[in-house]
Amino acid sequence: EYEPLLAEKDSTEVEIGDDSPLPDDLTRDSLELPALAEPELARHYTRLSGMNYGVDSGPFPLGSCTMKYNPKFTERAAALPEAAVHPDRSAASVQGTLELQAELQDYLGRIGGMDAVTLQPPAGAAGEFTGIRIAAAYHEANGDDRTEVVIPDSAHGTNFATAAMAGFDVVELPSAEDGRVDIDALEAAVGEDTAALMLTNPNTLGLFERDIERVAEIVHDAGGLLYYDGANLNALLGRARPGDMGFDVMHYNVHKTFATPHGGGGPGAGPVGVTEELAEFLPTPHVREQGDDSGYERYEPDRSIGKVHGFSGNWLVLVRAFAYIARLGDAGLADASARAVLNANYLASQIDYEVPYGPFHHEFVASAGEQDAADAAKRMLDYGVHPPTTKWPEIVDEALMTEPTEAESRGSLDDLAAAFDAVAAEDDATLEAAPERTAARRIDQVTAARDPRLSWHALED
Amino acid sequence: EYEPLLAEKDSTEVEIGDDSPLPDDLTRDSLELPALAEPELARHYTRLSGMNYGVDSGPFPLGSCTMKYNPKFTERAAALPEAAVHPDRSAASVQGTLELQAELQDYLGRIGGMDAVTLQPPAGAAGEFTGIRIAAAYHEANGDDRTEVVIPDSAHGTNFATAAMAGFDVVELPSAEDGRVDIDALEAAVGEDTAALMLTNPNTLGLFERDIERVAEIVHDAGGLLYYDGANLNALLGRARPGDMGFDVMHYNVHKTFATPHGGGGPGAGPVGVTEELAEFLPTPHVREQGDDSGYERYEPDRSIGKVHGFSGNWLVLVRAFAYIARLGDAGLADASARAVLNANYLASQIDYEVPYGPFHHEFVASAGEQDAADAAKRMLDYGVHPPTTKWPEIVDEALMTEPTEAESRGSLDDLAAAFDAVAAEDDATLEAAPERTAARRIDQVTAARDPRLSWHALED
Amino acid sequence: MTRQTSGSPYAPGDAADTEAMLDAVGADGVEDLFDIPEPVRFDGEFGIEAHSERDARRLVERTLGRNDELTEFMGRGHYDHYVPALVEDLASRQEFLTSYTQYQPEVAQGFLQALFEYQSMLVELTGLDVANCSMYDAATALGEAATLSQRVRSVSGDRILVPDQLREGKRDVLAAYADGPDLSVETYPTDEGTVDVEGLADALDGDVAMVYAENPTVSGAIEPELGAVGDLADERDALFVLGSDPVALALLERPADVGADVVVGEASALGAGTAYGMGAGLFATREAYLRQVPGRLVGVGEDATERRAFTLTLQTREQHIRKERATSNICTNQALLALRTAIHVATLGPDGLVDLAEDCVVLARDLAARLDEVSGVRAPVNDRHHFREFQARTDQPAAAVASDLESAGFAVHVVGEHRIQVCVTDANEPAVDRFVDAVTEVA
Amino acid sequence: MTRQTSGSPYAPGDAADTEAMLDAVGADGVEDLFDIPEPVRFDGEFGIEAHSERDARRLVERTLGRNDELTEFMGRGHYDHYVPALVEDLASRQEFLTSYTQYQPEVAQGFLQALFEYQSMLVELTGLDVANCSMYDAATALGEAATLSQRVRSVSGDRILVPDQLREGKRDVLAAYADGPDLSVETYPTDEGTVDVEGLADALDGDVAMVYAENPTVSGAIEPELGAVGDLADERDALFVLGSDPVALALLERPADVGADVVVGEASALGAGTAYGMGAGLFATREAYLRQVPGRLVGVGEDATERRAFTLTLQTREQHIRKERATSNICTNQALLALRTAIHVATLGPDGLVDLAEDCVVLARDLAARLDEVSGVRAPVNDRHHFREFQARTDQPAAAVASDLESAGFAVHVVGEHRIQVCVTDANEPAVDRFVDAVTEVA
Repeated sequence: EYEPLLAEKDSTEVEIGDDSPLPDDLTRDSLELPALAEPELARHYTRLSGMNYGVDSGPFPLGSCTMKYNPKFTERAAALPEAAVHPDRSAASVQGTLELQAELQDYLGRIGGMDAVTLQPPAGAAGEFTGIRIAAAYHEANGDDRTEVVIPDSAHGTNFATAAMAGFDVVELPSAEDGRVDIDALEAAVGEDTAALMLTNPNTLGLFERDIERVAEIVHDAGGLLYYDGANLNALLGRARPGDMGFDVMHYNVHKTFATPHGGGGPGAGPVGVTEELAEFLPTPHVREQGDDSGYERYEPDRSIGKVHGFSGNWLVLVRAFAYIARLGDAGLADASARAVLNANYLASQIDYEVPYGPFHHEFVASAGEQDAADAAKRMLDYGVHPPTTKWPEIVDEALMTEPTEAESRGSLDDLAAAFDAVAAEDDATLEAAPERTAARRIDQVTAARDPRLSWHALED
Repeated sequence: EYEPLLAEKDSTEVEIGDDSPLPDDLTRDSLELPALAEPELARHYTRLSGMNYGVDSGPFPLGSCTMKYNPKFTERAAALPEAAVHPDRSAASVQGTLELQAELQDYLGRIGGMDAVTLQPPAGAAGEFTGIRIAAAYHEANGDDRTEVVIPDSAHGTNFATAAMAGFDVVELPSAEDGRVDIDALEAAVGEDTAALMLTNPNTLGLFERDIERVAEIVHDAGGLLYYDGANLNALLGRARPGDMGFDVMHYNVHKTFATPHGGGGPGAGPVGVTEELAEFLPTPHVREQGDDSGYERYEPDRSIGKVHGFSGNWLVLVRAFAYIARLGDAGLADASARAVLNANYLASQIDYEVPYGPFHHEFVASAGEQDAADAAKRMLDYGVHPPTTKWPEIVDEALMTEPTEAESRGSLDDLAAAFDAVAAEDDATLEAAPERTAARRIDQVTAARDPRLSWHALED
Repeated sequence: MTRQTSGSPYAPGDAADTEAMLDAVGADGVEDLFDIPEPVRFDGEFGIEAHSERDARRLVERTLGRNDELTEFMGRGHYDHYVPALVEDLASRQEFLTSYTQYQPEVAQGFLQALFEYQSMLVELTGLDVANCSMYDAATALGEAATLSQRVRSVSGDRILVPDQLREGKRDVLAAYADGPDLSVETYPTDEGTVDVEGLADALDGDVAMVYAENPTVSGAIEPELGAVGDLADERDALFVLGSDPVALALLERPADVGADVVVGEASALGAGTAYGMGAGLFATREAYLRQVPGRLVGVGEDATERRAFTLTLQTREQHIRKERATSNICTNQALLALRTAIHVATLGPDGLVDLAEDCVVLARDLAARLDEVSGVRAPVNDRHHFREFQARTDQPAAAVASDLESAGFAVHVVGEHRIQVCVTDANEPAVDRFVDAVTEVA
Repeated sequence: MTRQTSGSPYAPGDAADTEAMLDAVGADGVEDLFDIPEPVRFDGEFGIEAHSERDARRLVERTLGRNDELTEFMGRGHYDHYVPALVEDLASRQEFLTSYTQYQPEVAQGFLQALFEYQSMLVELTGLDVANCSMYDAATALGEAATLSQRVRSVSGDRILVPDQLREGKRDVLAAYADGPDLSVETYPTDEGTVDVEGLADALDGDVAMVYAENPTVSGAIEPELGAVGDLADERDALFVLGSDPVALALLERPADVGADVVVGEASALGAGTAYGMGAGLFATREAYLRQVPGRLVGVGEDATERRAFTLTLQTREQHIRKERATSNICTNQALLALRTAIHVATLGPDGLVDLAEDCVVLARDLAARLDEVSGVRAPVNDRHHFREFQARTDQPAAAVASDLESAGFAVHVVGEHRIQVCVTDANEPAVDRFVDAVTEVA
């Protein structure tokens, strides 16, 4: 399969002519772009789509990335013309939008056990940034100068990067033998400089942090805040809530938990929930129902951290999340978690690779053992399935971090297990030669990075 | 590629229970159907779509079937909720629908040179049935008992079947040496029993019937009517009109001329245009603007032939046709024909197979010569393109009836020519073994027909 | 504003391409390629204005926007059930939407399998042996059944019996199909909205080629004695053709169990929603009549590697092979709607489909009961169980009631001087309270 | 009515499957699999009601339906251009819509190529060397540019200069990004809606790490002296960051030609339409800063058969590899919107895109002239050429004018006590006459 670049099909330069409505010195001279008719473009992108794997193509068991089925009806809900208003519209003229925002804030608060929720962060990492900035503002308001954020070594890379971006020093916390937080190490790491501990629960091994109450106590006693990375919330719906565990701030990943499409990399949304104590620090504008039955309003919380998005975040993604939550309700959400956990446990029980830690919830990390996990993953592509996340977390050798989600049937899990086992039985040479049945064969990423060619202009040389 | 049947994935029988709102003797006992969740269905049909070739997959040069690009915006127009009203709504409450119908009738009348147009026939063949019934009603109204319909041997099979369905005897007209109507044979065939001559122009060889005026004269002098099969109208837009050539009745194929999607076999639409003299025979209800500025009305023409569809035909297909015509306008429609004719001529000039007749317009019929045309077509599949219509019309040996349409670029035509030529150079064994690169290999249709298995129930035996 | 289109925006290539292609062809200009004698050349203009994509959309939208926004309580053969988004999404994939009839099955396995599954669902729903992959609509399917009756019945009879209450659209289409083979369409009486079995028995004789009945009937009533109708037809060797739809078939008596030889109807009651009458004709019958079936059939075969594969089959029945001796002139059918029906059925599953059918009974019963309590209204008129719809008597002229209801935002059928017909499904159910209020107001 | 959902409708399998899977796992029930200590178990209920698909859709539709239907003449960073149906159709294909970040490029060649093409289009539009495949929006792209300026400028300076008229949403986001690295955000003056070059020169010193300007500016004015701004920044070794968008870039001075080091802005001015502020941040820069670029980059490489293939590249800049030393914490970006932008650009082609950009100038000029003729209105306020939008002075309080316009069905920005801002594009152009009438009525 091969599809030429648009520019290889046609490249047409147009002059910005004398008939331009602007004087010459305000305009560029010319513009060169592909000039193709609609039928040609339809084929181009249709063929490109044929070289891309989506959730409807087959299982997509990327641990911690949680690619679950995206219900089609949510696309229709988000496509409503009423959703597409300008963000500067007067509050009086967009009461519907504000009401839906307020409802979603409420939904998310209930689900996370949080008192107030902002919808502004446009992605999970932006949610982290929002949450850590709230923590910073909180300490500053208390006249408390805290410079460190503590993060377990098994945490997502974004946690580290976020803390750094927000101006904090990162204190990395080694895991205990059982893959969980090492309480002694935590006690040693936490102190008067600690602004926050960032934690995922269940963690990236799928393990519930059983000592979460003790963890919270240690951090809170030191005057720090507890930040919940919502990446793994799909494991807990209706079973446990970050707010109840002692977390002060959290973000929700709407594509991971509420089935919004990931769009090949976004847009996402990373709403942030906080306890009542932290509500005054939320970004502006926040939305609330006015007390006197006079509808909904935007307002700036008293000590708002300001903004993390130019407008109000990725609203059309949030509309989908609202629709999903409203579709499932209490029982559906709880069932989603139950089935996600059952599926992960079932799949783990069916594969030959070792799964070193447990009991796990919605995901497990198998070890490819003597095999190279990245090679094993490439080989899985040949069996028509998407492989798990590889080589991470590092606590497991040659990690295959696997999260089937609730959206896979038993039959699909059996197929996936068969793919795992087929690969497990193969030799290194086979794995290194993989994939063989994909649109492109193994791509040499090292060379691509050594001589970066990042546009079709760079190919002309 | 292989995708199990829905019933092979799951088959669940439900009892019609005691809690049914109906007494036992009014209900069936049970119902057995697949019970699959939405994610499984999304994958099932997505995978099936991957085993199907559409216009956006590549060129689709089926002669006389005219698979041209279907503009995406027409889908949006047809999806407007305002288009989806009940057909029994009062005329006063659906003035918008009636206006759009009246506008489309007017558009089509102008394009075909016809005085009145009905939108009711749900497909081209239904249009033929409508037109021939109008001819029958016309003769009957004149007290004229005519029992024969004359049809050239190169005509579409529907013409013959339609005439028979309408109760006429078919008189088949042999083609002349040059592939056109044999005037002598026509004079011999036409007489006092002739109800109508059905003709496609350009004919299925892509040849314009140069003697069309003489043809019309012969038929009209004998008291017969001239019926125009609109299959090849895409060749003539803005260059010639059936009404001007002397045709009394015609149907339009909206997917062939006005780019509505064919949907794997339908729905289509086959509006029928007639001269003023025949307008009183049109199906009921017909739509017209009321004289006194009081909007649009439905009415029954004085001598209406009745109905050919339970309601008003395939309305949502017609909305797309309207949108297409309004998009292109005079210049666009004329350009479409010009480019369709140029593309056919260019492609014919680029291939090695012989093209025996000419000058042709929007399509040509190449001859596979010593090769079996059906085998050659199967082999073309291996080159990633859809083959032309094969083995028809019979006037050309091993016919490859090819119609690229205006929607193919020069590059795409070159690719198509390369596929033709590659196949032309191959031996019979290779052709007989083809296709090799498709979802299914050559399918044995004879055996399938000998032991018909037409449902999954039939597979259980 | 925005780019003006001088040619077709859907024809690729620029002036240089055109030049090069003309060169290759050996023509000076495109017009030279048109071999049209001067006298029949068209030198005029259509007078049709071109529009940008935006404006063409707006034109359609603004024109259709002149329709009144009414909540419809209408049925009588064209039904609205909520269509899951999955149906639209999957059926809109270009591989389905823009494909042609499956004449090259090797690159059409996807659509063929989906149509095979559609046929299978109808076989299950009807209990008959075979179903084709669609006719235009219920009315033309009925017409085709009439011509089938001529081909498969040895009787010399040319009478077709239909209920006196048959919807006129169906009656007229049936008459059109019956005209060619010189069949005579006659009616038999109904009682309380269903077959008057004794009246039918009186009308039935050896000249009858076909008896048609519906379940539910056009007035929404459920037939209480369908088996007796089947027995009568069987006794006189008449083809028993039953009209229904996939929702009703999921719950009501199975056609095979009451002796139906053919089932016709609107398959698109599922999968299409309201579409100004656009539908898809259901056509199922017994194996004995297989080679007389109109329209397309998908069958199972094998490919060269002996793997199961799907193909259009028994094409020798069809017009492109058999010409004037074909079983029908049908070529294009409603394949995409059949696909949509199949996806809708699959989305519901057997539980969901039976639930939906039961809702059709309960909703109609409950709404009739509520309307019956409205002063000036009696409902249902017919002493029958109902499916989706029922007739109601209004003390005021029905036309006035319907017109007042339109002003209040609702559309119903007027079926008699003092009779309206009301249809309720999952689609308009959320508006039932407001509807009852409106009827109370105007009746 | 209709089938009630007790579990998730998106989790396949029935009770028998669950049993079998529990058996395989060795658990008695699903709850046994949750290893959650009792004290933190949640035994309550969310109190969130489940809905059928139909009802969930209706709920969203009814709620959003409470928005007033206004024709918007609004911009200020969030623009509406007609999005061709092709964009929606192609970007909605599940292979794009539901795919993940391209960590396995061998099964993601389609999206990678499309993103590479997007990057290439921005390279052409900006004249710079590289573009990433999107940031969240223009504001966060500006914030990232500020942190980039810290990494690439050797100066010890920590001052960031932005125009005094900068939209507050951008200012606040920039402040958030500037907070961590302790940058100080300061303003320079503007005149007639564009840079006051002398004022900027006065503010610029060796402590300035970055100068930000926009073209067109937030008030819609086209910068007349952009080259001078670039020269000033260059002289002081400050990074020159320019804000724009793909439509404006097609016509206005090419950023590379005026010395821009980074271009940020709203790529989604094409491809998205109005979306309550949802956009896609454009980010392009010089090759010299390549390894300091935030976000994802798609590059060309080769596969094992030496065929060209696409892959995410230079990932060592990113958080999942570099953790706290990454160039940014960004992970998920706006890839689908980048795809949509690319398809929209491709659909327009160079001619169509330039035409559209020229329309933006002409429409704004003509509308300003018409409003200027309205008694009580002066437009444009700024003596500049404009792009899409302009400010107008109203004799009456602007808030009152805007409110009256809302009652008449139109939305505009209030930007001062007696100043409104009006944006006109191909999307709202059909309503211009009605808008002028409304302004005439209320002003």
